[in-house]
This record gives sequence, structure tokens and C-alpha cells, in this order.
Amino acid sequence: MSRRGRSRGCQKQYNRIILAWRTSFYFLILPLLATALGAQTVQRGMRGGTLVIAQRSEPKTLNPLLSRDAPSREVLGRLSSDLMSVNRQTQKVEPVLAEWVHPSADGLHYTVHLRSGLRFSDGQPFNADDVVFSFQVYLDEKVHAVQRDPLLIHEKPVTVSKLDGQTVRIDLPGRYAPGERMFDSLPMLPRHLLEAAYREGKLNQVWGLSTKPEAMAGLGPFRVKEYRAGERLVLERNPYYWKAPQPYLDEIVFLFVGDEDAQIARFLTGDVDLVNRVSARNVGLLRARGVRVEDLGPSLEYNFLLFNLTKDASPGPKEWFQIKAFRQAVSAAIDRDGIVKLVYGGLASPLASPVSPGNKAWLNQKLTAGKHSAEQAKKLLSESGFTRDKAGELRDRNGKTVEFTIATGASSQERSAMATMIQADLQAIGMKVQIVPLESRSMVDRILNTHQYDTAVMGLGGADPDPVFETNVWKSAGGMHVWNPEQKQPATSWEAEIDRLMDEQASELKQEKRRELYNRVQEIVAEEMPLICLTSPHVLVAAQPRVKNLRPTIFDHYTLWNSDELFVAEAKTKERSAGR
Amino acid sequence: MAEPILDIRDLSVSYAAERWAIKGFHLTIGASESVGLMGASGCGKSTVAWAILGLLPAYAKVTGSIRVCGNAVNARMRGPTVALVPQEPASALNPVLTLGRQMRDVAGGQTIQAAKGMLARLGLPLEIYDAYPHQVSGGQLQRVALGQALLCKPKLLVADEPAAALDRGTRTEVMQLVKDLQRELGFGLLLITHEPEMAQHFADRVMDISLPSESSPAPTRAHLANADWVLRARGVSKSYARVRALDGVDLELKAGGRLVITGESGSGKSTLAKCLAGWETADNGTVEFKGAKKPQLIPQEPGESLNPFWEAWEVVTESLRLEGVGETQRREKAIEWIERVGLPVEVARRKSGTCSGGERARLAIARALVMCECEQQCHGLLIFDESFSGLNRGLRRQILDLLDELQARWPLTYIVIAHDEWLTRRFADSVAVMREGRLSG
Amino acid sequence: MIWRRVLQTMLLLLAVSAAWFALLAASPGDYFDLQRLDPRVSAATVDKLRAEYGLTKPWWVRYGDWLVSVAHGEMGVSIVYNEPVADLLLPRCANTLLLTLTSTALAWGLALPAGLWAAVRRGGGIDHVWNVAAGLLLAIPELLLGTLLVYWAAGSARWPAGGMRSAQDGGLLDILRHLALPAGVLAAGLFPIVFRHFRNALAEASGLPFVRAARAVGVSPPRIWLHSVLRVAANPMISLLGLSIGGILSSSLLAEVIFGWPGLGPLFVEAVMTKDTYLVLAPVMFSAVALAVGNLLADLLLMWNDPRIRAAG
Amino acid sequence: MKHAAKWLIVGMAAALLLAPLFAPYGEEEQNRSRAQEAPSWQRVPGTEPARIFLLGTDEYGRDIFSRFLYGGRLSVAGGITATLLALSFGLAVGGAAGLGGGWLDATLMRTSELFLSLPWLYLLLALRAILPLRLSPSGAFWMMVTVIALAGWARPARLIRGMVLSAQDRPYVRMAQAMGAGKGYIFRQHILPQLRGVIWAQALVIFPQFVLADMALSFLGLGVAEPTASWGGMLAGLRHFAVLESHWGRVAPVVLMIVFFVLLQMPASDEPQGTQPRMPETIQ
Repeated sequence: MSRRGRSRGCQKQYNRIILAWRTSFYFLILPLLATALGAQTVQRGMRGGTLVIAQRSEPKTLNPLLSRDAPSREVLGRLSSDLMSVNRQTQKVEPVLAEWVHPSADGLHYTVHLRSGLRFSDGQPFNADDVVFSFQVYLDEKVHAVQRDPLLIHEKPVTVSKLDGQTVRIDLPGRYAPGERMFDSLPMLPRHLLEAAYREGKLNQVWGLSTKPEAMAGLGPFRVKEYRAGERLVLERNPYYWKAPQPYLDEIVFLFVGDEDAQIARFLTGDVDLVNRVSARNVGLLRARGVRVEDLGPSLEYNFLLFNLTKDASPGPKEWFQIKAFRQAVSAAIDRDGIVKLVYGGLASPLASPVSPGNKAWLNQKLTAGKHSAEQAKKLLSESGFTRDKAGELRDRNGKTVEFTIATGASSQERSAMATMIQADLQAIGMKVQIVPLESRSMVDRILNTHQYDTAVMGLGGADPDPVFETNVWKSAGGMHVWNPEQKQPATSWEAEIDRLMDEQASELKQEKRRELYNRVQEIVAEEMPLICLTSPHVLVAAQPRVKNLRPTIFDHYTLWNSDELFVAEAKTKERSAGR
Repeated sequence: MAEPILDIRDLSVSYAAERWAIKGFHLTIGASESVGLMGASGCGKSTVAWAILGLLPAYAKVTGSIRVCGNAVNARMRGPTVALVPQEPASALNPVLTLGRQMRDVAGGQTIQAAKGMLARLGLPLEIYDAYPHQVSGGQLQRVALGQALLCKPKLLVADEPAAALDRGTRTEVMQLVKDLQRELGFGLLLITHEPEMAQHFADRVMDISLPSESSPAPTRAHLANADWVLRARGVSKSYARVRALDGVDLELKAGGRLVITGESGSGKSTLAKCLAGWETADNGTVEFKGAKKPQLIPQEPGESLNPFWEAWEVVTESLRLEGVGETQRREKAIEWIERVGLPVEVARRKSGTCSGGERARLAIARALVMCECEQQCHGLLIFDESFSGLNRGLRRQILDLLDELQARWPLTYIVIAHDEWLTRRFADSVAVMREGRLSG
Repeated sequence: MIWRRVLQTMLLLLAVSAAWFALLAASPGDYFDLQRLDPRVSAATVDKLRAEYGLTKPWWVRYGDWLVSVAHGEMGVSIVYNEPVADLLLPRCANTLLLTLTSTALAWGLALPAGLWAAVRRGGGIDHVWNVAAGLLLAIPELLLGTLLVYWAAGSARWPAGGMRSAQDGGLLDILRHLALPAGVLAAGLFPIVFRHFRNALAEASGLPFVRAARAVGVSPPRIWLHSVLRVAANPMISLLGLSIGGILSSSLLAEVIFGWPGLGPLFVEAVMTKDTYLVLAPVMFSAVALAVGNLLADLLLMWNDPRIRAAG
Repeated sequence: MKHAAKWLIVGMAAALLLAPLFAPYGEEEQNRSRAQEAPSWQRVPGTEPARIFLLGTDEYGRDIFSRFLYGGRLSVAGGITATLLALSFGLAVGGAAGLGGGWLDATLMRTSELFLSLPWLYLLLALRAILPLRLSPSGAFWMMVTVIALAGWARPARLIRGMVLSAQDRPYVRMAQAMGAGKGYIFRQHILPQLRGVIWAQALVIFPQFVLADMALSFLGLGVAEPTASWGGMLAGLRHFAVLESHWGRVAPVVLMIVFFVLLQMPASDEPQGTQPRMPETIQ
């Protein structure tokens, strides 16, 4: 298992973070001078104090099996621990509950030995039986756990067997390229609390928000203290946490503030200590008030303009979309730099392929973002038989005016703004385009189920950098193959080639080979352009100076992944100090 | 002579630009003297009353001087010094407060015994004290309003048509009470009325604002001999909820005749009129009418039966509009009839809401006549349901002259429902009296 | 009479809930669609989840299930929260009521005296001043006023900018400080309506003939205003009060979202967006009931205040 | 004072309805190089293209003053149509209920209660979600107008019904009935002229609803679609602090809108004079 060398792109990103910290007041009191090369070392924290983080919407459940939305996952991440998880900063898999893990040579068997003396947050001991029980629950058909699908390789589940009280062996049905990454975000469940509910088949009714804290337990740094409907969820330190002195914080408070501007208002009044994913437009006003806003560079998300390439008889826009030159012309007409400047105030990166620059490990460095040139677009269109009439409107071969709609999800303001700019860009080359804002669920229904749309501005990615998690998108039979989902067999030759490449890389253990395969996939998509990649927004985090050991990353949970190391400089006094 | 209680010098009041309600009016009333004020309706009698109290609407322009007991009327004087009994009893009392409450609020508050004592003196049952205005009759309301003024023990009492809504019997009773109280309390009385006997009987002296001269008695009219009957009612009876309004009424009316029906208020006169005109169907019994067009009913408040938003000519010829007659034709017909009922032609263009009470009464008659008119000179029947009680003597005389003249030229028959003996003497061929739903005589 | 009204309200609620159910079922997409965007979940799992939550059943069948669960007092189970809707709603209803009742009381408490003062001084300077103020408040959208106040509060740092409690649970005084701004915005929205309604009702009642007649028999002006005119002017106001009560669960939706007030507003907006049908229905039902109660209360008050209606009643 | 307000309103409405004549730039014209620029009145020599923006530009570099005029046109047109729709529907239902009486009256009044009990914002959200994709800008406009009409007709209907009931027992109406006039004739000729006052007052209440509805929807991202300019969209845009802080040109349109609506309230505040007989508040 070769370890990935640190690439040049990564180096640049670290410098920028250190630079940001050097200017902030906080850095002056740190005895340790952060070196340009070495990662930040963890600083001995002071116990006590409360950290308040704002959440856009309430968590929906405290049951790991049902945690389908981001807020719930963010909370559950603090309440539970995995056998092994990916270090958000170094992207390397590290044992957490496991003391050591011995993978077999062919990568099909893992022997996992647990740390000794581990206890749940209610004091009950944790052993191999809990691990076996957890896997059994995750893999059970009837439970429909969120964690089930990643544990299936070629539709066959992994098997877990107990060797002794502290050791288990996990056997994989087939070669699995990401290897141990599979065990990330697989929280170990307390058998003594859930087995009864599991036998009665009521697992999805337990551990709701209003469940009494004593009825729940986990192995994470914190446990549930109190829930106040519509307002806040308070977690308190787990006394039995295995990294004894940590967590330093007494409590973490998740404050539900539905609207980003409201979040910023409460941040400015000192009610909130941390805001994840500040949108670009608010960075200016925060920095104007001397607030430390960390720009962590492009996230894993990629926004794109999607063409409806599904095959159905209906005439109209779909005929044009099938023409590759038409798609390339649209891509050439779009002013990506304009989008970065106007929509994100410069805090985003134009995309060359569906892999965001933030995903250094798998980015195909050779591809460059399409240059904005209306002439190139017009040339491509006239070559493929489109003409412009006197009024400047584009007409296809049989004289019909080129007119179609762009669907946008109402919830994302940035994507609506992108659609507005694309509409203007396409109008410049004679295409009459109309924007249709749709409520996000009905938009997904149109794209994946009823195919009743022309084009759409969408965003995907953001969960995990590893290509295997994008299988559903790139394989022609995949449910998320957005431009023409769930094809019986590949509609075009290039989609067939992508299928082949994706299958091969999924079971290719040598990382170098995997990179070449995935680079080829990116080249095909950049050439064929079923979806026109636009931009990837930067991850922006706002934090109060009193928050220490904060090492935000572009991977999910952004700031709380090391919640056991976080601490606050001075414990929060009863009455917030008015000195601003 | 002691200083006069009321001294009005050269009073002029105008509501709209050049139209004066009263001009250069003089009046003095000494202590415990009572003066009757006469005049055609709309001639400004009520304006004088409200002017004395200083309660004219803000937009009214007033010149001249009014002094009560030596000084101009101010808020403190209303009640203890001067009080007014308004013309419309129904709208003078608050519908949502009990009558007793409204009597006790008078002139800074009265005791319950005083209020109940006054009710007794006015001959009203004691339950009225806790009743609401919509639960008692018009006559009783009038007496309560009077009681309110009397409770104030004013030095000057202004009474604006204090007995118009009362029938004969109770009217004399009430006015007698006022005279007794005047002797007992010694207040000055200004009695505003349009009925000469009221003024002569109860006032020491009488004044008249505008003086249409008492015209001579009615010209004699050739008596219609044995003309055929035009309306026959047999055994007509009608009852509402528990009350039996008509109890088997028989009636036969000669063509060209004039029947006057009198009777106590609540004896079923209006119900009979509505049944004869077809506005309501009788429970049993028959009503036959020979003429081509239905009998026309002119209701109690003729002015109210005209849509105030319409112009006069539209109102008069509404029936023709229903028959689909063209506008120009209707306009000519309207002007023709408006002239015949004695109104100046320019009234046709004015909105009916802006015409005076007298003018609106004539318009109602014109409208009824337009409906009775038909080519073959068929017979028309007009039923007047106390249509003239609101008008003053002079105006009523003019209307009756008009009816005489109309009847001379067109085959019309009249039924007039009223409780005014003068009318029966002067106008009717035959008289019938309604009592408890039965018609006699 | 009361029983007829209660029956009518029940029918009304049935009609409203059926209409809403059909409306929501007709809209494309359901809660699990967005689930498809998560690469870690396969399409097959999503379809199984849909079946498990009964989303594949026709809407009238699900409506039937809903009625049954209403009978049990659960009002359906939320797909998103996996909890009975009733448990989710009750704490939020309390917060919304706290906000709307304070703002309604504030608005009426200010508008009635102002209306009386303006009516007594009709046409005068005071009347004009109040009228212009009411006109201005009517013209300023509630949403904008809310945003500006939050923006100002964020700058001032002394005043809480949204939410119901500060991070350290400060108890009653803390809640009141948080309540001030949202209640103020809602009251600013309601005040002009109540003021103008009351002023016009008083102006009209004071023009009626019995007022002049009462002055003619020496009834003192203050007694006329407070005793006679007020009672008559109360009728139109009572109907308005009925409507105000009717809106206590729906009028504060936007203000709650702006101020982050943990009431029904944010929950409802999220429920509509996530197509959580049962969770959408409950607030609509609650506000329909509130409206019916408001109207019933208004009718009873009208009968108490006006004998003429009592007779007709 | 009242006349001045009336003429000012008519002037502003006319200017808005004829926006294309007055607006210096196109509604969707983007000058990306000059985004978020503060208002400037004198031509800065050498800036290329040398353009001035009276109220500055928004985040896409579009002229805010032109968008205010185009947005006004949409809002005034929408407001008027929605008001006409709601009032004519209210008049029809109110009239039918008042004249019809009996079961017709009961059913119409219950349906009006049904609509009154639907908070209009909930209705807007649900309807917006179920509409077909092919929604041209005018489609969105008509959707908003119909929804407001649906939400707005109930109150005028109940008011008109009350007045029709009270007008019916007026003597001159009974007189017309005695002359054989039908219900339709009575409603058209006798009752309608008196409803003018009520209808005008209700129109003033419903007219601003269009902008408020558009604003509420834009607030949730579902309002009139970009790039069409709309007052609601501009108002909703202001809820972002970044917009509030960019330049005063962003706030100016809102001030103008508020002036427009205050002037609109002016005529409504004076009492109805004239020969209109005092119509007692009907007890319903």
C-alpha cells in the first residue's frame, strides 16, 4: 500500500492557510512557530468552555442508521467513532477504535484488533461482539441503513467474524481499490441498547431527537445532553472517551439558524463561534469587521450545466443537444472567469473536468478550463449547420429558432446566479434561453425520473475524493448518470469506454494505474461534454479568535472533524463581554 | 317683561353656496311662554331648532345672534338650560343601549327613580326601562325622547314635531303632559309643528316661516253616479308569525272613487294596502282588479322609495326601462309626467337624492302614474299608504289638488290610508275604519 | 347554534386537508429524490425506502392513514424526522403563539387609544399625523423591516439578532430581549390596519343622528364617546379581532424565518421544501382551526355586544 | 393635498407602465466590467463604454434604475390584473350569495371561509411547486396573478354580500321588485352603483399584495425568474447583508416603492362624502 507523495498543488494550499493565521492576533500567543513544511502540531488545550456552531437546518435524527442529511451526520460524527477513519487533513486512513489493522496481501482480509478498556458513553464496555452486531445491522436488508450500499462489492456484502473478545476478521468478497477507506463513517453501535429494538424490527423508530439522553450511547468524544425543539442541541463531554485528557471542551452547542444572513448576524453579536461554509458574498463584510475567514481553496463540489441527452421521440431541444459541436459551442460561450468574479467574488476555481482542483489526488493536471470566446462558439455553430437570422437569433438546419430552458434549484443562490450569467452569455450567440427556478426535489424528479427538462444547472460531489464513490455518476447504468440515467447498455461508444475504465479502476489496487484510468475518464468527459463543468466554490469558514486548534479542511464536517482537540481560549463568561 | 329666555336676531343659515335654509329670522320667547313655529317642510324649521342648540353641521354658515338666558349656547348649557326633542325618534336613540340607560345619562346623569318616574308620567310601561329601541314602537320611542328632554328640567325646551309619529289619542295626552310640566317647571317652549291645530291648541302664539296662504276649500267635484266596481276584495285575511293582521276584509271600490281608510297604528292598514297592490299575497280570500295595469302602491316614506343615485327622470320611468323602452322616449315621457305633477322641468336632471321631501313625493306619484298609463284609457288604481304624513299642511294641500286634477282628466281611483280627519273631510268620497284587522263602514 | 358551527368547522377542516393532500401529491418529486444525489446510496435502496414510508400508495389511501393517525392524536409521522408530527409541532406552536400573542396585544394596545384620539380630533393635526404614520407602516413590507432590524442588531452587539435564547440559557429576561424585535415587526404590520379600521368605525358611529340628539339633551361628550359611540363602533372591530385571532398561527411565518424564531414558520417552510406531506398539513390545519375559532369568538362577541343581533341570532 | 397625491400616483404608474420609453438600458443588459458600481451622474472620461448609471449597478452589472422601471411595470400590471380578477370574482360570488340566498348563500360563504382559512403564502408555495416546466416569464406572471386572485377574492365577496343583503330591503329595491324587475337587473342597476366605495377600498388592499407575494416567493428562491426584473425580487434581494452594504443605489428602489405605496394609501384615508346614503355597517 504505497503512500501518496505530497504533490506540488498541496504545498501551495498549506502556505496560504499559514499565511492567513500569521496575520491574525491568535498566532502571536502561540509558542510554537508553524513551519512552512510541517503540518500544524496539536497544541495542549485548556479544559472547559462551550463551543457554539451554527447549523443551517436542524438534524433530523440521532440514529446513525437513518442519518441521511448533513446536519444529522455532523452531530453523529461527534457522538460516535469508527474502527478506522480517514484523517481529514492528511487523507490517510488511521486506526481509531482499532489498535492495529493487518490487511492480507491480496487486500481481501483485514484482521482488526481493538484497543483495550474502551467504554461506551454510558460506561458499558465495548468489545468484538458490538463490532459484529454493528456490521450485522448495517448489512441487514430490512433495515435499509444508510451505511449498507458502500459495504457491497459487486452486490455481495463483506463478512465479519469474531476471533476473540478484542479481535475480528473482515473478509471482502472481491478486490476493492479504496481498501480501508470503506470503514470510514461506520460508527460502532452499542449492542446492549439496540439489540432488543433490532430483534423487534423497530430500529428506525429509536434514537429520535426527543429520545432521553440516557437511552443512547456512543464511542465519540461527546454525548447528548439536551435538545430544545427548533433552537439548539447541546452535547457534553463523554467522560469515558479513550483519549483521556481530550475532549477539552465541556459542551458543544449546535444552534439552528435557518438563514445564512441570520447566522452571520448572530456570529457578529458573539452568539455563535463557528460558521461552516460561509458564502462568498458575505466574506467581504466579515473581513471588513476584522473577522478571521479561512479560505481553504476549492471544495470537492463541481457545478455543471447538464444537457438532457435521454433518447425519446419528442422533437425540439434534444436534437441539438445530441450534436457534440453544439455542446462545445455552448461551453465556449460561457464566461467561467466572469462567474468566478461576479458570483463568487473571486473565491471559486474554474473547472476543466468534473474533478475539482481541491481533489489533488485524482485531478487530471493536463486538462485546462475552457477559454471564454464567443467567436469560437459561433464558428462551431456555423460549421454544424446553424445560421443566424436578421434579428440575430440562431436557427437550426430546418429553420427553427434555438430556444430552450435552464432549470435551477431554488435553494442554491449561487447556481441561480450562474444560470443568469449563462443565459446572458448564450443570448450573445443568439440562443433564446429562459431560466426556470424549481424547488430542488421536483428538479431532481424531472432530471432522474421524468426527464422533463432541457438543460439544468446542478452540483455534485463533495462526499469523498475517491473515484469509486462517483461510480453511480460515470457508469451508463448508474442511477446518477444524470444526462441519460440507468441505460440498459451504453448509448454511445464513449460512454461504453467510460464504463470499462470505471470497472477496471474499481478493482485496480495499484494507485498509479488507477490515476491513469481515471485521467482518461476525465479527458473523455472534457471532450464529449455531456455536462459542461463550470466552477467549484471555495470552502470558507468563519471562526471567532477564541477558538483554538482549529484545523478546517475541505472535506465534510469541515471544522469539527477534530472536535476532541478543539478548545476555547477563555471559558465563555456568563454575560458576553460587550467589548467589540 | 323679564329678560327673554330665547332671543334670536337676524339668523341666517346656509348649507350650500347660494341656497339659504333660513334668512333674517327673528324670535324671542319669554320665561314659561310657549310659541308655535309653523312652515312648509324643508323651510328650515329644524335648522332653527338645531341652531338654537348650536349643533348645526360644521359646514353650515351661520350669521346673526342666538342668545339663551342672556348668553350664547355652549356645551355646559345643553341640558340644564336648553334641551331639544328631535324629529326622528327612531334615529334619536342608540340601538345598542337600553332606553333606561339613555334616560339616566341625560344632563350629567339622573337617578333611576327620576327616570322611572318620568316613564310613568309619560304613560309608558316600566319594562321599557330595560328594553332596547328596536323592541318598542315608534310612538313609545317618541315619548322616551321627550322624557329625556324633560328630565333635564331645562329653562327652554325646543320640541321639533314632538307628536308627528303619534296617533290622535296619545298625541293630545302627551302634549297635555308637556303643558302641565311647563306650568310646574316654568320652562319656555318652542313647539315646531306643521299641524295648525297642534300650534293653536298648545302654543300661546304662533309664527310661520314661509306662508303659503291657506288656500280655499277644495273645489266641488261632480259625484260619480252608479259607475261600475273596479276593485273587489272578498274575505281577505293575513297573519304574520303569531299576529293576525287581516281578519276577513271585504271591500268594493267604485271606479273613479276615493276611499280613505283610517285606524289606530298597528290595525293592519299597511298590510291591507300591500295585499291590494299585490306586494304580499293574502293567506285566504280573493282580490280582483279590473284595470289592465296592477294597482300602484305609494309607500309610507315616498322619498325613500327612490334610488338616490339615479336622476329623477330615470326613477320616474323605471317601469318603462323594464319593458325595454328606449332612453329618449323614456326621457320625454318622464318630463311630460314631471310637469304634470307640478315640478319644474329642470328637476328631471337632478339626482333624486338631492331633491326635497315634497319634490320626492311628487316624483313617486309621477312614477306610479307612468305605470298606470295605458293606451285604451284603462282604469288606474293608486293606493297611498300614509304617503303624506311626513309633509306639511301646505304641501299636502298641493298634492291633493294635484290628485283632484289628475282624477278629473284620467280614469283613476284612489285609496288613501291616513289618520288625519282633515284629509277625510276634504278629500274622501267614502271613509272606512280599520280596527284589529277588520274593515267597517 | 354552537353545535352547527362546530360541525361546519369539522367539514371545513376535512375539505382543506383533502385539498392540500391532493395539491401536495400532485407536485412532482418527493422527499427521497434528493437522496438520489448522495453517491453512497443506490437507486434500489431509495425505492425500497419510498415503499417503506408508503409514498408509493395513492394519495387518497395515504389521506385515509392520516385521518386514522389524527384520531390517535399523532397527526401522521414525519418522513424527515421519523417522529409523530404532533410531538414535533407542540413546542413550536408554543413559540409561535408567544410571538403572535405579544405582537397582537402590542398592536391592538397601541392602535385602540390612537384610533380614539384620532377620531375625537377628527380632521385635526393629530389625526393627520397618525394617518400618515399608519400609511407609512402599511407601505413598508414586513420582510424589509425585519431584515433592517436584524442588520442593525448585528451591528449594535447589545441587542440579540434573532433566535429565542442566547447561547447561555438566560431565562425569561433573555427571551424577552429576543422577543422584542420580531414582535415589534409583526406589531408594526398589524397596527395600521387596526388603527385605520377603528378610527373609521368611530368616525362613522359618531356621525350617526343619535349622537347629535344625545348632545342636545346634555349628555357629556366624554360619556358619549366612551359609552355610546364606542359600543356601536365595537361591531366592526369585533369582526377584525376574529380575523386577527384567525391569523395567530400563520401571520408570523416570514418574520420567524428572518429572526430565526423557533416557531412553526421555519419548520413549515422546510417541510414544504422537503415535501414532508404530513408535516406540511399540520400547521395548515392548526391555522384553519385558529381561523374557525376566531370567527366563532367574533360571532359570540357580536351577539353579546349588539342586542339586534341577539334578537336575530 | 388629495388631488396632488392622485396625480402623482397616476404619473408614476404611467411612467412604470411605459418603462421601455424611460429606461436608459435594457432590462437584462449586463455590463460585467462595472458590476456593483455606486451611482454616478457625471460621465467619467475614458471609462469604456462611457455609461452612467443613475442608481448604480447590481452584481451582474445591470442598471438598477432601468430594472426598477421594468420591475415596476411588471408589479403595476400584475397588481392591477390581480385586483381586477379578485374583485370581479368577489363581486360575482358576493352578488350571487346576497341575491341568491338560501343554500347558494351558505355554500358560497363556506367556500369563502375555506379560502380565507388558507394562508395565502402556503398556497403560493404549494402551487409554485407543482407547475409545469414550460413556464414562460408571462406564465410565471399569470401564475402569481391567479394565486393572489384566489387568495384575495374571499374578503371582498363577504363585504359585498353584506351590502347586497342590506341594499335588498331598501324601499326602492322592493319597489322595483314590485314592478317585476329581475334579480340581475336590481343588482346591476340599483346595488352596483353603491358598491363603488367598498370596491375601491378593497382594490387598494389587494393591489400591493402582488408585490408582497412576489417578494415572499423570491425570498424562498421561487419568485419571478431571473433575469426578469421585479420589485418583489429586488426587495427580497435586500435581505442579504452583502447587498445592503454594497452601495446606496441598491436601497433607493425600495424607498421609491414605499413612496409609491404611501401615495397609494392617500385617497383611501378620507371618508366617502356625497349623496351616498349612510350605509349602516351590516351585522354579518
